[in-house]
Amino acid sequence: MEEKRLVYMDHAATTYVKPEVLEAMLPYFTENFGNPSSIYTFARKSKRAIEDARDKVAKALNANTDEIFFTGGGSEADNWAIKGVALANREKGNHIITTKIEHHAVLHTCEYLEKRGFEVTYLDVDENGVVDLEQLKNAITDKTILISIMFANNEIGTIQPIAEIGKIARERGVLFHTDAVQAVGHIKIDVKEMNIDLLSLAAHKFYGPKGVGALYIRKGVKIDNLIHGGGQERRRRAGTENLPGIVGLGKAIELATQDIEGHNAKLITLRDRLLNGIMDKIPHTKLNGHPVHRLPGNINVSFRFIEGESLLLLLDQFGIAASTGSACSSGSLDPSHVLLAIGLPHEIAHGSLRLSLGDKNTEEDVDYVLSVLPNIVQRLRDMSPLYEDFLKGEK
Amino acid sequence: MEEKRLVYMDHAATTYVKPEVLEAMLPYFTENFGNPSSIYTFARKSKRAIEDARDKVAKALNANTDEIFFTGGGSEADNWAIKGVALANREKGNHIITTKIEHHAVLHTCEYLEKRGFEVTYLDVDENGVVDLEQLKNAITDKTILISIMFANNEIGTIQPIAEIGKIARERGVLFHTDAVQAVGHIKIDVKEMNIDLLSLAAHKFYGPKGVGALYIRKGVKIDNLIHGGGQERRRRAGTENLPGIVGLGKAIELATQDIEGHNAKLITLRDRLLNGIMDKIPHTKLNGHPVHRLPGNINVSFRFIEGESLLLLLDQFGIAASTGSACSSGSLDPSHVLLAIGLPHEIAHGSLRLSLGDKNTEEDVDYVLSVLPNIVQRLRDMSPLYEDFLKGEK
Amino acid sequence: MEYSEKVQQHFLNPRNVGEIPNADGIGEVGNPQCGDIMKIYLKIDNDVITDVKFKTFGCGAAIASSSMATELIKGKTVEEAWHLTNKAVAEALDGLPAVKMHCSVLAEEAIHKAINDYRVKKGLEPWEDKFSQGGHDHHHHEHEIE
Ligand SMILES: Cc1ncc(COP(=O)(O)O)c(C=O)c1O
Ligand SMILES: Cc1ncc(COP(=O)(O)O)c(C=O)c1O
Ligand code: FES
Ligand code: FES
Repeated sequence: MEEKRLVYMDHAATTYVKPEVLEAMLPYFTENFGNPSSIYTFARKSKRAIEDARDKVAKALNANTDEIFFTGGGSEADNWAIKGVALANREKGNHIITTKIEHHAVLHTCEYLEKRGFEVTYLDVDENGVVDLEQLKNAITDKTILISIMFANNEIGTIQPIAEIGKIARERGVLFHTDAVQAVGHIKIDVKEMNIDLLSLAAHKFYGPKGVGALYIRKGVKIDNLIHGGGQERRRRAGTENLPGIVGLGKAIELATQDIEGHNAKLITLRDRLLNGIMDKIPHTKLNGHPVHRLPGNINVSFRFIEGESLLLLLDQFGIAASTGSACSSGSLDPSHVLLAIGLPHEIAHGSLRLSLGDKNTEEDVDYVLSVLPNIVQRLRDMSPLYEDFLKGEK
Repeated sequence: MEEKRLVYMDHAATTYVKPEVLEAMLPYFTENFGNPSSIYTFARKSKRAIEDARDKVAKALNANTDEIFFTGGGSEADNWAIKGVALANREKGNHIITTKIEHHAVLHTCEYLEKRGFEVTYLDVDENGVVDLEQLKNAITDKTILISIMFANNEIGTIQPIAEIGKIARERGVLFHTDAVQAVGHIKIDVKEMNIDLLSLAAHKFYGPKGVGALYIRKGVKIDNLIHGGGQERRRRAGTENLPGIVGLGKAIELATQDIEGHNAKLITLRDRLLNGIMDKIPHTKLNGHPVHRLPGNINVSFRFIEGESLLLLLDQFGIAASTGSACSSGSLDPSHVLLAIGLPHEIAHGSLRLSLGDKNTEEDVDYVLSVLPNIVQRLRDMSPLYEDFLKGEK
Repeated sequence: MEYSEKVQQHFLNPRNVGEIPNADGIGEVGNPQCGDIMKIYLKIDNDVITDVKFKTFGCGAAIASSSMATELIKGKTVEEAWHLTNKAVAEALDGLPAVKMHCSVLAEEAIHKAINDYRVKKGLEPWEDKFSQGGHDHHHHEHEIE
């Protein structure tokens, strides 16, 4: 059987590992496998490889090397940042501010803390998915110990005014965490300039391996450990280090940040070709997320009258891998909390499609999607009673 | 420069990844990299690979497949088991029983819980490192919600009477967690027969990759999440799955458990050759840990009058990679809590050496160590004021 | 934690290991409990240290510090030897890891003790040093073995 053409446009879900990244990792599985904590010469290569990766991460964020702590992924970093700061600063206050559009790694952590005596304010966002800085300022009380606002949204791609938020937080003496899992490697980040106190990242969103991430913790931030045990990561995060994973993260962040602008220019051209094509060819389509301040690879659109899961399944028939905020695709009752937060009615949210482009996507990929998608949408609309009603209404 | 001979005898710290394991992992970095949660065909391979690995782990432990949850390592599994059970069962009681010789991933987690209102009993062990079942029984109160006792000790290799402990725990209606990080792949384990409710494991101790582990949670056990967020691992452990890592864990556990006995027979022969050689050639040497009920690859001995770090450094000069319980090797004041718990005086604990053998070690390796170690010990003794005093005392 | 080349040299080839049978001053410090004992023997002629030997039970840094410290005071006057600081020993070794600085303190302490032993034997007042008040400074870290 012939392999079907694959057009992967779900890079926001996860990326492949770049060959250079894998190559950098390979020696650390079978050859230089020594435990970085061991004192013999053989293990020194492991130690150095980890410190080298740490340097690379620090450099990419303009942080100090000793402010970078490796974790088992983005979710662990988010959990650690939020629970760690909350529990360590409990005597100062019990109030946390976040937004309605955070990733579940932040939202569910906050909900968990609510059950343990913390109070959480979930800020609204406007129709483009941007937080209101005035609402943020007004939400801060003397009990507020943490503001956690994501750098860029995983679904709609909206980028927040992080530097402004950082400034507000710093002025008010509140710690500021940002979930930058979607942003790192895609947007220029400077933790010092942006007054960021804690920042989460995950390698598999920028062509590094899955199962490894990092938390930046500004020096002086009070934070409890999430994983207790051995003295790794300067006693902050226990567990034998994921040596090849960390090496891969280091290599990947280096590659991803060496020319973000040049790289994004290409990606944005490609994305806009796809987006414009979709808007031109498919009527009753709405772009979700901010029209300008959005992730370079992200497209999120809602097609009226249809449902996202069936759309994905048909796209899959044509080898196109994408994602939706429809409830049906996750077996849950409600569509994406992000789409609801930007004010989409349920039925529009259900018809959403996220196409997230990446490094290997080509103009041919884009044109292929544009040759397939309109027909698929039409096919589903032709099946849809909502569309039927709409057509009848139009007459 | 010629590469120095390397005799790696620190497999209890970490193992290399077996080539077959790495080979099984490789397709999941750059090719089948799809996010297991995605619904398109391309990602189905990822989902299947994870479920296949889960099957393998379940089979190795005689658990059900849906009782296995992947984690970012052994420490995370320990933290999750203990904090998760403690917090979820808080209304039943606040008492936890563990031992004085647990790994820090368990000990420090328990200490953390003590600060949060839990009470912890740290059971003694006898001079061989075995817990006293009577003391255990007497420690159980109606407030006891968890017993956490390691399967086999990482330093001295002692194996606990896990089936007896499981029986006691089950009879008294207390949940039983065992840190089996050192045992899995090396000792036969049957969670059903042994009445184990929760069990931690880490792939890098049985020739799998670092940064991935698992927690077995018997069906029906009440446990909070440690890492909140997405719905992965049946909503129990959030975070995009470490796909290649999990595949590697599955392959490694399959290989390690397919013929444990045959494999151990070889390892024990080798180990005993080394141990007997050491005892024959080096006077004033004590074996630490149980003489019989110990991990097949583990040797832990104390050489009187000398200190372990300097011993390791000299061994390193000869390309021998080993480990010590001396305080000096970590810059701490006290030597290993395990060696103190079995009753060693500080200065004897300081002179400890752990040699942990693995699959690639040969008779030549053993004979090489035996040709080098006695001279090194003698050299250090000749420098030691304690040895001087001892010799003077003998006259 | 990594040792400098100098530390490794002195650890692998320690100078002045041994005893001096009829030493003019002997100083032993540390305690086996802490995993470190250092013993210094001095031969002193005309207030000049003509020979020095050591025995040490301890880590690589302790052995290298003993070796370096004994080298540094050999041929010096007692007064000069008294003023050798642990920092000077560490510097001569191209530095020690932070957690190992206390091992060099041991050397300073042992030399002081040996010198005072010599002074007392000669009927002189022992000199006062910062160690007379309390024990040497240990770093409190936990032990780690994977
Ligand atoms: C008995 C025991 N428990 C827990 C751990 C922690 O595992 P990891 O370092 O993979 O997190 C280890 C090894 O380091 C161990 O030997
Ligand atoms: C914004 C955001 N935060 C957190 C995460 C969680 O990262 P991981 O799945 O690597 O744990 C993701 C991705 O899944 C994400 O997109
Ligand atoms: S229509 Fe089937 S899940 Fe929504
Ligand atoms: S003698 Fe123990 S750390 Fe140096």
